[in-house]
Amino acid sequence: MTSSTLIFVVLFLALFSYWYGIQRSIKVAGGATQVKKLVSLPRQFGLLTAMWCGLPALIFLLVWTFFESTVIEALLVQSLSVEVQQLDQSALGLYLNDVRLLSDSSAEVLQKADPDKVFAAEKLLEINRDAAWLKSGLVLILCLSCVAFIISRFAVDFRARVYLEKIIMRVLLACSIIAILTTVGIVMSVLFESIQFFSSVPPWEFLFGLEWSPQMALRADQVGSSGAFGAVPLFAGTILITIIAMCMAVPVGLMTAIYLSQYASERLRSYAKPMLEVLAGIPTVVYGFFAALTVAPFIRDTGEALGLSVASESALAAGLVMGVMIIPFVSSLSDDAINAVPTALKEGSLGMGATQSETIKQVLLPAALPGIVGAFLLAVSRAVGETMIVVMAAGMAANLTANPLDSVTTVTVQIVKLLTGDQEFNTPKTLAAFALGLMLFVTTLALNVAALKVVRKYREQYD
Amino acid sequence: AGRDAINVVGSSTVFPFSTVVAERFGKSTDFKTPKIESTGTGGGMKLFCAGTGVNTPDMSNASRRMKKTEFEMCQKNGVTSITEVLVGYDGIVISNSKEASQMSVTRKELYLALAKEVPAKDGSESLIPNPYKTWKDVSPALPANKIEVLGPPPTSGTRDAFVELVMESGCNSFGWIKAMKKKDKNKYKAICHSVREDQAYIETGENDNLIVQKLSSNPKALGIFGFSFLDQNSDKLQGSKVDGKEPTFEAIADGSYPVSRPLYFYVKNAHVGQVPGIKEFLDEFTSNASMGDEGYLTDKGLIPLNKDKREKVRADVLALKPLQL
Amino acid sequence: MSDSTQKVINSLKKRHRKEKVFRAAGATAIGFGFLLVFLLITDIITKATPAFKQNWIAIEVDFQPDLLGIDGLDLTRLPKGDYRTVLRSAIFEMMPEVSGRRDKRSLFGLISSSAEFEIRNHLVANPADLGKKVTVWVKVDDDVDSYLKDDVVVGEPGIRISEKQATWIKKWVDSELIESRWNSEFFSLGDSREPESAGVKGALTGTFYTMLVTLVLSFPLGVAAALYLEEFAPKNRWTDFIEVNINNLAAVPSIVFGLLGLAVIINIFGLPRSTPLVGGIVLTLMTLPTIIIASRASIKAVPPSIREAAMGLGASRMQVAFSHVLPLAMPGIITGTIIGMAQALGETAPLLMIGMVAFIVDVPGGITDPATVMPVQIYLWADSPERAFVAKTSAAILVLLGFLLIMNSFAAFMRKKFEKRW
Amino acid sequence: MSDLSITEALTSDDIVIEGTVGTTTAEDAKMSMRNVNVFYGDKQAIKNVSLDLARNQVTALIGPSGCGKSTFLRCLNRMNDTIPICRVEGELKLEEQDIYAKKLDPVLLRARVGMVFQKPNPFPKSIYDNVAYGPRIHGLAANRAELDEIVVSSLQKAGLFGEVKDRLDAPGTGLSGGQQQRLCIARTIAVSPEVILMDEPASALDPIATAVIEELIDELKEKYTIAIVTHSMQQAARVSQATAYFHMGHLVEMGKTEQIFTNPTHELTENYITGRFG
Amino acid sequence: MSDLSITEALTSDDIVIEGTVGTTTAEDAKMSMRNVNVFYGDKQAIKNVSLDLARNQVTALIGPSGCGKSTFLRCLNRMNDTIPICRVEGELKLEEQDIYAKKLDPVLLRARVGMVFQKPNPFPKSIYDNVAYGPRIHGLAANRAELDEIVVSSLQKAGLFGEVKDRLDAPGTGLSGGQQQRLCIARTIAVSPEVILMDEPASALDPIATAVIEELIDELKEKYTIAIVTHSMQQAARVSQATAYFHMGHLVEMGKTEQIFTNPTHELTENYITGRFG
Ligand SMILES: Nc1ncnc2c1ncn2[C@@H]1O[C@H](COP(=O)(O)OP(=O)(O)OP(=O)(O)O)[C@@H](O)[C@H]1O
Ligand SMILES: Nc1ncnc2c1ncn2[C@@H]1O[C@H](COP(=O)(O)OP(=O)(O)OP(=O)(O)O)[C@@H](O)[C@H]1O
Ligand SMILES: [Mg+2]
Ligand SMILES: [Mg+2]
Ligand SMILES: O=P([O-])([O-])[O-]
Repeated sequence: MTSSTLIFVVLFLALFSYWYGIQRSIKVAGGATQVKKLVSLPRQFGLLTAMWCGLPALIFLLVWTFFESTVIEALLVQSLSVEVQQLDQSALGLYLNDVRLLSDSSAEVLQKADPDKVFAAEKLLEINRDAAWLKSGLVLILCLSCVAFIISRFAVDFRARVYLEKIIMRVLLACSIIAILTTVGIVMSVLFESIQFFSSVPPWEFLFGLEWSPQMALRADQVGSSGAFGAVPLFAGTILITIIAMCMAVPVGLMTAIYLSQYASERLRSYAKPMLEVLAGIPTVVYGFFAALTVAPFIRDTGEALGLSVASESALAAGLVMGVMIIPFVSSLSDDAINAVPTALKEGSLGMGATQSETIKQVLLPAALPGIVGAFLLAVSRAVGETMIVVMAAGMAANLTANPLDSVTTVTVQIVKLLTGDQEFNTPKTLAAFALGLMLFVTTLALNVAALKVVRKYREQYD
Repeated sequence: AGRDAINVVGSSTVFPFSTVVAERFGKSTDFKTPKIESTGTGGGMKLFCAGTGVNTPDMSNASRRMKKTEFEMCQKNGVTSITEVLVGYDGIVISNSKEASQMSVTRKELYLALAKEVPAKDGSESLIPNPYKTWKDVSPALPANKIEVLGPPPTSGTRDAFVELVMESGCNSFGWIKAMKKKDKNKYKAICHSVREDQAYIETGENDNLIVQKLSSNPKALGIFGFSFLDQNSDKLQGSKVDGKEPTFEAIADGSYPVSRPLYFYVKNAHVGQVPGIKEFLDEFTSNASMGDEGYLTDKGLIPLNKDKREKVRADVLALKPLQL
Repeated sequence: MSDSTQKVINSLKKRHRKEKVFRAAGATAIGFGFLLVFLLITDIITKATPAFKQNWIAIEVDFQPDLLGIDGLDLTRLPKGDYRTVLRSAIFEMMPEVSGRRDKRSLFGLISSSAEFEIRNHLVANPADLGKKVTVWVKVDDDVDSYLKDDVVVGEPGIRISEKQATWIKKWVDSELIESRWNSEFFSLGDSREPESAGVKGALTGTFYTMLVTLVLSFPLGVAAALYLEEFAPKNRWTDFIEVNINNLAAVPSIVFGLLGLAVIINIFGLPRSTPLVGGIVLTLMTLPTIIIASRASIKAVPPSIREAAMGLGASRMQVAFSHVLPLAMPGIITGTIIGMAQALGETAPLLMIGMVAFIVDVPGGITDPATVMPVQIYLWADSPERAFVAKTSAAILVLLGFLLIMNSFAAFMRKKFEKRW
Repeated sequence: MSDLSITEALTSDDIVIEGTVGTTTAEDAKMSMRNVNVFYGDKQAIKNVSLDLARNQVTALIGPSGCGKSTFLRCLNRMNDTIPICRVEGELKLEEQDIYAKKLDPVLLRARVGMVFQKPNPFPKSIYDNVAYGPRIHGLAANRAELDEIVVSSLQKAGLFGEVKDRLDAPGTGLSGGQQQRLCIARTIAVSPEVILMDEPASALDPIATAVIEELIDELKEKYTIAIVTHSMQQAARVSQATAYFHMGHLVEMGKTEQIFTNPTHELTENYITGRFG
Repeated sequence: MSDLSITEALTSDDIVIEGTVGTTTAEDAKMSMRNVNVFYGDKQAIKNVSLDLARNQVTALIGPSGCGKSTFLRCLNRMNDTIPICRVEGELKLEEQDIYAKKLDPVLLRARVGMVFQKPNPFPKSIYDNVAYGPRIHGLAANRAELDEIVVSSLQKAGLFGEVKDRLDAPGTGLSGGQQQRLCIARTIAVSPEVILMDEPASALDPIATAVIEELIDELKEKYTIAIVTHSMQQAARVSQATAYFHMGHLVEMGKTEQIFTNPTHELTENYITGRFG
């Protein structure tokens, strides 16, 4: 059986165990009329059995799949000629790849192939077959024995719910740990590379330097730029573009959320919300083109008509378009938050003779604050981390300016620029990408901490 | 199951050509269509030279020749035997929107307009930070437009070629700099290869089409990219004359247009015979039907090799003659 | 009328004005949002329409075994024939007046280069036609196709059809050999370098698999993590720290996730490059924070009285969480998922790092086959020199938006079901 | 379970209620309602009710739980507008002004007709801000000192000030049930509406606090018009001048409080009054 | 404003309350609490209270609003755990079992000690599901028919069935205040806990519904132990066997209900009882 069929089999078995667990528990209780004697519900017995049936088997399968190819390879190589065994790692890999391909191919192809390889291919098929049997057998045995074990413990006072909840809790915990580990992983990897970077470029130069010109030579025989790593212009640029984006997204998004949740008819709301959410899913490449080819020239031409000097890749263009993209982040999430405020509060305010807008501003928004701040943070984060739009529409040159009509570059643009075409992390150039990432991380960290404080302070726990 | 398709990485310039071949190869043989990634020449080389094995690419496209450093890296990582395939040529054009008038520049003017540091205007043998703001500053014959050139970043092979073919030769028009080449090669390179970092040269990712479109919306800007993009967009864009030569198919093919560069790809010989179809793919690629004067690659804008050269390349490639640098 | 009523009346005018302004601001905001959606979509639709039509031409093909280089007996050799020669002779026969190498070449250039495979497929499907002369419809070249679609004047700069070619085309059109058909192949073919044969099936399938992986991983993971952190985890510095960190993850540039994917998933765990599996995992990393943040916010918003009510009945925390908190928080969770998934659907940057920016013709058959996804396809087509890809790009965007709409409306429907005001 | 059957008798459908006994009109009516029908979706909660609220007088609405008292009360300042499925028909007037008229401003209406809800719903703000909310939005206080005064005096009138005076900036949601109820009363009287609708204002209050509220009501009626829903017959008898008895959406009987309590005309009213326990 | 000053006197800090008058222990105690102190942050809401709930008996907790009745009640099934700032100290036992012991499962505790909250808090689910929720999670019904029966009988006991029988699947949040309160009572008795804590279960109820609930309480005490918070002295007198008088977090007096109502020992109790209005 292949792994995927096996998964289905296990799932089916789990389903069956669910039913079986219920039946057993009823039996333990002494019949359907006696189920009330059980400390836990039959359903909980069922679920527990299903978990015992499915979880170990699935975990086993996962581990098996992880190691399968390595083990099979080792077994195969052992049975092959000495020459093959002595091949180096990559040559062996290629050899085995060919063997693998042969093992899948038709008799016709086999006839023409190298007999050693054909022998190996047959051997491989054999090992694979054995492994498949072994795997299926083990999984089934695991399922059955686990079910048998847990069933054997069933008793009237068996606290199935507690065990079940313990398992679920572990699963939840595992999920959070995965989420947390990702965070830690990303932070760590970024951190390590940054430390390496800072060992060649002094942190203060990076943090306070005003000149950014990192495109050092890729190879010994290439001439790059001076290699100045002053990141201030990048942060200034990122902040500028983010501010522009937020100036676009927050008023529009928040007002939209308010309108949808408080003024709009149910019908309008049910259409408008998904409609606006489309904005979040338009490929960022498309936004990039839109910003670079429609908005930027428009702004430049308007500016020039007004006698202003506007860069072709103005921060304004990139920022505005980015703002459009994140509108739904603000609008949809805030809408949900406002909607979750109990009607009693709204009534309380309206009943005092407050106008709708007063109610919204003074009662609903403060009560929905955590949700709104969350939405806002997510939007800022998206703006800060967005890549494609700025790569296409923002500048590449690191200007230190606060003028939205000038061209600026952003951290993400530089990260992309530093990493494309060169992914070996051994030069300050590539490492700088991580230092930038780290700085971005630290900045948003500060933002998040501040937001957490704000929410703590102003959070209005309703009931 | 094992890997049954050829993996190719590398230059975005060669990508359009190698994908055409791959597609036909997939359609006309029993082999799977090769998977081709566009990573840029430098990035491709890194992946290619990382070693041999199923997890490494079989071929790498390049819009310039493999550098000696890269070759050494390959050797070090066990990629000892490499076949080089010269595919054809690609003209690098400097073009602008049709709404503006056609430019005619020399390589020296381009150098002066785009270098980070240029020889002082007074003719002394010293360098000053590039003072030119408009084309007219560079040469009175040129229009009074702001210098605004959209071009590729250093990771790109197009940039390498541009720097070597245009900047360096423009540089060489100053005798004292040329003389430096022998004395202090590094300094020479630093002078000739450094592109200005202010607003005048705008690096625009690796996306040539974006440059094309930006040019049509900004008539004052010039853009640097491969000939095929000009060819496809000749209704909107025009190529500037370089040293008096128009960038046309013929001019590039016969070498009279000065800025053209060879396109290559490299094959890991260790993979031939192990990953199915490599030989056949090479056969298809170097065939007359694809690389020939009237081959389908020329439809895509490739400037073909002349017949003798092509036949020699084909013979060498099919014999898997290892590259020596 | 009492004193305070008078004061209220005095204040009312201003307040109503404010109310009106506020409401108008809301309406404007939403109108603005709509306008943007409308503008973007109409723009895309206008650009995309040409891509949904394709011109075909009828050619009389003479399947002579000797021209094909096939002897009539061994049918297994059929696919290996020399169809190019057959095609050439068929076309030159059609236009006997064309002579000379150059002219013949430019005549042959009017037919799609996929034509020889089309006639091959025809013969393979109808082996009985071997040796016969039959009419086969093949696609015209993309230049011809765009020439026929836009009415332009030949000879103008940039029109990639010469005057001579134009007269030939006119002849074909006049004799009704050319037919414009609904371009169904756009949906049934994989990528191609020839705009006329390029389709989105490969990328769409890739997107489907990638999104599937993303959803299957990120939704349960995100919701479970949010539930745990909000309902079960002790509230202390650590959880604060974790919360802040997860929030922070949302700001990590997506390309960094790509790097992590490359370094960990491909290089350490050895999962295959360019596959929906890896793409899905990388996008999961990116979507996870969005889902977690949105879920936590809406879990927080569930009033404590509901929790108390359930607990007072002897419900365990798990039961409270699953039967009360989760359903009530569901709309917010779904919103987070919609937004996160939408973002993942439109993302290109991290996929650049893990080899999904690739030319892949074959439609992937599973999550471990090499594949690209729609935004990458769009990115690649947008960067192709061929002009006809402009329309294809827009059409692909439209397809992507269609995919997004289907995905979102399903989710929005679910959200509606859970939505309750109390 | 004898009483159970009483309730069931009271709520069963076969009792036919026609018209209203007693007088529903007042000579000096501040608000007058005619033929009011209210529907929640298909379900009719108020059936053809007509009654007047007399000026400077307390009108008590009594009746079994679920009979429509709150619903009726909420019509009087259009609070039912916030329930999407709720539909109000009939003629409702505040001093000759149709309160359901298109051009009528519900904001002004609600400022003039204040309401204390059945379930205390303090805002998730500080105690001070809860009370200051109304005066602030209506601009009743010219400065902070005036506002402070309004807040303090409202809290005092509601009998809450002593308990909360040293934690005015603690959240209103952290109060005990009865405290919350008094906070909501304080909040409402802080804007001095002309009509005050109170939906069981003393349900969560101990006798002493109840006395304070009843005294407040007595005092308020000098200037304002008051309608109060209560389940306590004693309370109704003590504070109100007129009493209306509701039953299953019908207004069964209305009249002077003394008369209703001493000499009810309708059998249902009598059953309800005499079966008194509270 | 004489009564205002009464309240203020009652709540002012200079009254010193020491110890408890009367007996706080019961011979046959179902629950027994010793030296309980409860804090909300810094604020102490319960001060050194000791009392027993006798088996099969109704204990009434009375006292002015904000004196800590709800807080004390919520300690008994650890509902205060849900308020982060709330801290409970002292010895609380359910049949010799320390209910604040680490190893004790609060879920089981709450299933045994049920609670009706002061503010009705129906789930945003259907009426049926509101009542069926408890039986479902505790597996009290073997099948749908039994569940139906539990739901119907609980609703009947709470005197709500007649009013909602034809809309059992309408949302519980769309009920009137009193109906919601009865729904919450029905919901709690549906799981037949051993101890039932009721926080003003009849505050929003009319006399007849109140009678139903009181009768229910009377009936329930045959099998269960009950604690009830009420503001109505009459109610306390009618339903309870023991009464505890709370004042500002102190348990002032406790004893047989008759004795407390006829012959209170402590001055504060007497003030409260005799100042009766309800
Ligand atoms: N969540 C809370 N946070 C802070 N203080 C609280 C909280 N809940 C109650 N209190 C305070 O604790 C004291 C006792 O409150 P509790 O709710 O126990 O009173 P109560 O006797 O039930 O009054 P009532 O009859 O008004 O319901 C009050 O002063 C109240 O303000
Ligand atoms: N939002 C609503 N949706 C549907 N029905 C409702 C809603 N609110 C109230 N009802 C129904 O309307 C009827 C009258 O309710 P109302 O709240 O007016 O009763 P009430 O007289 O105030 O009762 P109580 O004394 O219990 O508060 C009841 O049957 C109730 O179930
Ligand atoms: Mg009511
Ligand atoms: Mg209380
Ligand atoms: O992708 P390049 O050809 O520019 O290296």
